[in-house]
Amino acid sequence: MRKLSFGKAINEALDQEMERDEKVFVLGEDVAKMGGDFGITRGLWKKYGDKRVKDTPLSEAAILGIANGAAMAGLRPVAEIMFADFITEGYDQLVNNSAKIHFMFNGTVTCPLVVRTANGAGFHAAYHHSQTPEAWFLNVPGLYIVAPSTPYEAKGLLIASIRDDNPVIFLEHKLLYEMEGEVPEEPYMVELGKARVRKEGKDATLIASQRMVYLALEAAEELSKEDIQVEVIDLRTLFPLDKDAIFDSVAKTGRVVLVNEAPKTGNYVNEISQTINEEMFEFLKAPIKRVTGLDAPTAFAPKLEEYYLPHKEDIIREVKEIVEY
Amino acid sequence: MRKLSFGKAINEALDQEMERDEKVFVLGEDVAKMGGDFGITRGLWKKYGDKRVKDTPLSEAAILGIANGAAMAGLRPVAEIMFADFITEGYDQLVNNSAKIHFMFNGTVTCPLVVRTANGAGFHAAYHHSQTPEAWFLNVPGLYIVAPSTPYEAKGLLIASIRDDNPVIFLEHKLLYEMEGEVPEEPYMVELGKARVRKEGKDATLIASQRMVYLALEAAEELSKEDIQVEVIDLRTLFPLDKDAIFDSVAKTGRVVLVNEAPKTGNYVNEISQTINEEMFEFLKAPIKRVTGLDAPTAFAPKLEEYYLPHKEDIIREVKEIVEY
Amino acid sequence: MNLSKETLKELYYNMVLIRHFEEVVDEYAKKGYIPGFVHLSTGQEACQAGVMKALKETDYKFPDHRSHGVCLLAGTPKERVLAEIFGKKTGISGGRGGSMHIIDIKCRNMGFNAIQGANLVTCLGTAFASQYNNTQDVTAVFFGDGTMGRGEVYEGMNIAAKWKLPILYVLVNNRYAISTRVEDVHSYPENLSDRAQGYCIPNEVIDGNDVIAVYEAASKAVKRAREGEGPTVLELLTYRWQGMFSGDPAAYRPKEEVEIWKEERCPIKRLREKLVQDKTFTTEELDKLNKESLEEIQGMLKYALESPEPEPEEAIKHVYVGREVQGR
Amino acid sequence: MNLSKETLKELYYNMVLIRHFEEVVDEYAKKGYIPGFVHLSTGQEACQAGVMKALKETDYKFPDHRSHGVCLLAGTPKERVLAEIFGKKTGISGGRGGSMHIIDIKCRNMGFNAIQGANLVTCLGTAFASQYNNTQDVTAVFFGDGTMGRGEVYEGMNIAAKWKLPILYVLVNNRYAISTRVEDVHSYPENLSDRAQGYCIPNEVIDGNDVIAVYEAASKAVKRAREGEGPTVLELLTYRWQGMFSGDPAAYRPKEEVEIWKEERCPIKRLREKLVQDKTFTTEELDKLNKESLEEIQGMLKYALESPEPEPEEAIKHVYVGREVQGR
Ligand SMILES: Cc1ncc(C[n+]2csc(CCOP(=O)(O)OP(=O)(O)O)c2C)c(N)n1
Ligand SMILES: Cc1ncc(C[n+]2csc(CCOP(=O)(O)OP(=O)(O)O)c2C)c(N)n1
Ligand SMILES: [Mg+2]
Ligand SMILES: [Mg+2]
Repeated sequence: MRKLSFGKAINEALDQEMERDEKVFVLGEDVAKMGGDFGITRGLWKKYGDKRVKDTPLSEAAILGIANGAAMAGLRPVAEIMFADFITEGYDQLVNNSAKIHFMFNGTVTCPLVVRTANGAGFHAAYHHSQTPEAWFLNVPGLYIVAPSTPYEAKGLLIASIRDDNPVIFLEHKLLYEMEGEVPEEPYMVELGKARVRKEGKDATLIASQRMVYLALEAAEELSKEDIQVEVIDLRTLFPLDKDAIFDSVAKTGRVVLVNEAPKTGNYVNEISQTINEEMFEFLKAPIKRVTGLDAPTAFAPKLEEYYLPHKEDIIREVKEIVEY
Repeated sequence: MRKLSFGKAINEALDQEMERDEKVFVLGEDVAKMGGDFGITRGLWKKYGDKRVKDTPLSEAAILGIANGAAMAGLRPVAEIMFADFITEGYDQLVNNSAKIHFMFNGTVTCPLVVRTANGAGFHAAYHHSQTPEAWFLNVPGLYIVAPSTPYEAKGLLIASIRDDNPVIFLEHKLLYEMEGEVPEEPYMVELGKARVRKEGKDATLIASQRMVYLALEAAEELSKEDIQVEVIDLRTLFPLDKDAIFDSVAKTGRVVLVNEAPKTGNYVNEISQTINEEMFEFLKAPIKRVTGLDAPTAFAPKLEEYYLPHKEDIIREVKEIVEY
Repeated sequence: MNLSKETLKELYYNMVLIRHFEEVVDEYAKKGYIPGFVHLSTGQEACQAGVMKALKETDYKFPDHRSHGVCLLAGTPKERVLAEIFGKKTGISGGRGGSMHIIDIKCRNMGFNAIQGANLVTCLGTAFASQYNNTQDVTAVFFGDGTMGRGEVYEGMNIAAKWKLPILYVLVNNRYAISTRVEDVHSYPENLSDRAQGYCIPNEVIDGNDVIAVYEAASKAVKRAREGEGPTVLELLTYRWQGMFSGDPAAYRPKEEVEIWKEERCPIKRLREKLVQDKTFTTEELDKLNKESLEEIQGMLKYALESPEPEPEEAIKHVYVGREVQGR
Repeated sequence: MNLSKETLKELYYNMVLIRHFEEVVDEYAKKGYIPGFVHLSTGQEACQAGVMKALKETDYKFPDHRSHGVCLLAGTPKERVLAEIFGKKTGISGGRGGSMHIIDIKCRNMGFNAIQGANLVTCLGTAFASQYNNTQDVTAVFFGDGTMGRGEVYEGMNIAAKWKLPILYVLVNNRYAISTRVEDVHSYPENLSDRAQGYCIPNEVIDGNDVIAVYEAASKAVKRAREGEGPTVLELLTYRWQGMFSGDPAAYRPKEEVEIWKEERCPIKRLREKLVQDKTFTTEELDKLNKESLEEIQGMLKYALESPEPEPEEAIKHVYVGREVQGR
């Protein structure tokens, strides 16, 4: 099958959805003429023009405000927030509007918007260009959170997100943009709320998303040499959580390591841990472990950043610990 | 001992700290002439004048920006954000500045500010005046989060927060403001990061904060009639977490119910659950349970709001379930 | 503009209706029938009645927290507005929103936001949609002098002007945020709304207690917007008779100031005197309208009082589209 | 103002120093020695040198992302600025911040923020502290035309004006945010900074490539601020020679435009010609300064290149005061 980069897969999803549905439009800083800071919206402005590809001023609150208002009025905005760190400047629009609009209108209005944003460390860009924000939004009912790890899923999940009537925060890990993978040419959807088993195994379950999926796969590979068979689950959608996929695996392995690159305390994965605990306690053979970023801002120098980020070795260590528990 | 309301205890803490240290000043919407929307800063403006009690415009980002800048310049600001829901409008200042300033300056600058804000439901004020925000800040290294449940602790923790060199988010539950309790007249500190056992028990541990402590105590009371002895821990500081107090109790009971009034998914208490799991798994005799608000915005009508909020009965049910597990 | 008798009657009636409505809300809030707190617009009736008369049902309205009158005149069955304030099942959003969140998509009342300033960027989106769909609908957003402190106002104005969005900014300058007077916390040239000039948005300062002036200015601005000429800021000078919320003693402002506004600048008295003087209506005719409005409100009140409370389980409906939330 | 020979020399030298500094940064970024991305201020040297000359060490400085020159002239040992950009242990914040987060509390360089606009409210706090402590220190905040889109600018100006805070707003209008030209995304009367008038803050529009004009205007504004007369906005018209960041092909702007600014409006060439014409310095003297600055930079470069990388464990130091964070 044809190969495409992660970034190009997203671009194709946007293009095909704009083609399909006149209500879909794109807005954000530098998304038009320049095609976005990461080049993801390249070509759309030429094809769809000023009306449907909108360069905004440097105004995150306004970008999200426009998206909310337009979504309530029946359009399907896809907003780009250049770096996830900047979403803090429009946090109110997401928390107090997007998440609550359908509820506040007692179900008579929907808010079908998608907020695409580049998250993640490893780019040597320091504390204001490296964060991973899912935990900031998880305690806010009303929002979906999607986080693909492959070009195939990037395209399919974005199309599904655009067509979904719930507001979706769509996380794109900046270190994955260049990754190549097979991507069908025609439009297709990857169902929201469904995880994917990336590798089967019986001894322990690794649950990860985005770039951490690859770290988990590498660790699993290495562990398999020592005859430890690890199952690797790629969440794909961070909310709603695919409990079935997780529970199936836990029922089999009884051992779990959760992986996420945001800081440890208050990490998103705590929700998974507590959910497993609540509903699958009897299956647990060992403590659920987490492998995460450290409890610090992401520093600039590569050595510092690397120390901050989770390592394959951390995963291997934790898996061994619970396998031997 | 002399009794004081929760609100007056906070007022006294502010007054005594301003008296003690010229660097302490208060700012926020309507905090001066009017003494704050909840009357907490009443009298301070008369006593300390325009210089040290600042009415600001309706500008949350600016309130927190001023606090950050002034703290970096050596002052000790105590900022009021009228309702915790409005903190979303200054989220960036807390996440990307307050939390990171000490780190960004490689330890050469501190950011000793306190952000006081009224949180919590039960006030019939609907989705934009009822939220409980600790989970929004827990995955942001650098911030302390304090949440007293009694007038005594309100005063002692606020004084400790003002004197601490870390930025502190200080949560005041609006339904506790009128509660009376014994409060010493002289200034004193309640140490940050220390929980308090409110009731001893051997069968299960209830962990709560703010108003939920009382729900937990009521549930414990009722359970004791059925001869289930529940230990109740009041966290007092939500970050840093008092692991020792929690682990001591878990070692004894092996059973835990976590209580918090924010929505369930992504709730703050997940961090406690995962921490216990990681370090005390061998002691666990049953799944850790959580009793929380529901996964919805807080609706207005009292019947709806009540349904949203955790009930004593929910706690009792969960405790029984794990005791019988 | 020469206003028809019918229009004048409507303006008068609507102001009286808002006045009586707010009095009933105040009374029942103080009696404990209304949960939470309510912000009353007594004294500001001309701003609401005047602007609303210039709008049509398909125009988007973003009322703020002190906008019962706007919601009342938007086209929603009025008793359902009051029922919402009472938190009843029959309220326009089933009692889930209350006073600060009265909405109605049918008549495009989007007034769902109690975070001051947030509407000032959200409103760009509906206006953008109208432009996108090439309809002639206008978006009207109501906000106060206090809210001019929020940055979203200016992020919004910049874009509204640049994109020529069909927006009517209704800056209700009632001289106070909560306890702070406009001149205590704002720095501005002659008028607060002059700031709009920094974005090339025309602003007009109007006696907000003169309903005819408000209506005329709003009509002109709405026409501009419909014709694709972009946004306008109307600054309406007025005063809230009550405190910040029903029950607020409002010790922060001088009694005499309140008296002047009540006695000498009442928007209703003012129109009434004019109508009688111009011989458009007789005192008796106007009294009759007063009475009618009282009756209409009694009907609403009965409806609100007799309506049932919502079922508890409603509290978790419609959080997501196509996804249920777990209850108790 | 009649500038001394010494001052003119310093202005010239500092501009040349910034120019060469940025060239070295560009070169080493492209060679892969510098992690991440860097924003260069080549072409904007007059804005930085001119304003910095008007400030003293105890004045607070809030540089933005395109402010290497500001950081270089703030008083920090210069080699530690370059070492920070290289992410070295000897960098002014130990390599943890890099190009966008060069700080130095000793000379009150607070330039820690890469969130555009955030500094515009944070800067209120240092200015407030100066006022509170009754020192005469001024706070200077640098920001671009693009950043004028953010609401915090206006929340900040309102308060700065109302409280008469000693702030110097340095609006560096280089005509572009990233790819968007100022007139593409902003609506404003004659000048972008005219918006300050909505807050009664005086604004002045200056040729930002004329270092003498910049220095004089900044000195005047700083004097005003020190004397308690409140903030001033200086809008400096300039141009960035490079793209958004080192390596950005900047296809969004016409080549001819870049050429005009480089050839006809170079701030260094301009001062140089004036100094020679006025016979303040000879070409030879100026060439010598050029050479000196190159040598100074070679020294910095050697320092930066030879400095060690930070120890990994530094990554978790100083998150909290008095509380350690768990490492790997
Ligand atoms: C973001 C935010 N901050 C603060 C408040 C609390 N608050 C509600 S109304 C109000 C004053 C609003 O003043 P103004 O805009 O003049 O409206 P008015 O009440 O005078 O009609 C304040 C501070 C809020 N609702 N939202
Ligand atoms: C809140 C926020 N939004 C977006 C960005 C990304 N960004 C960095 S610089 C920039 C353009 C800034 O333009 P301007 O203020 O004119 O400064 P210049 O780069 O021209 O010096 C943008 C959009 C950011 N850093 N912060
Ligand atoms: Mg007002
Ligand atoms: Mg620029």
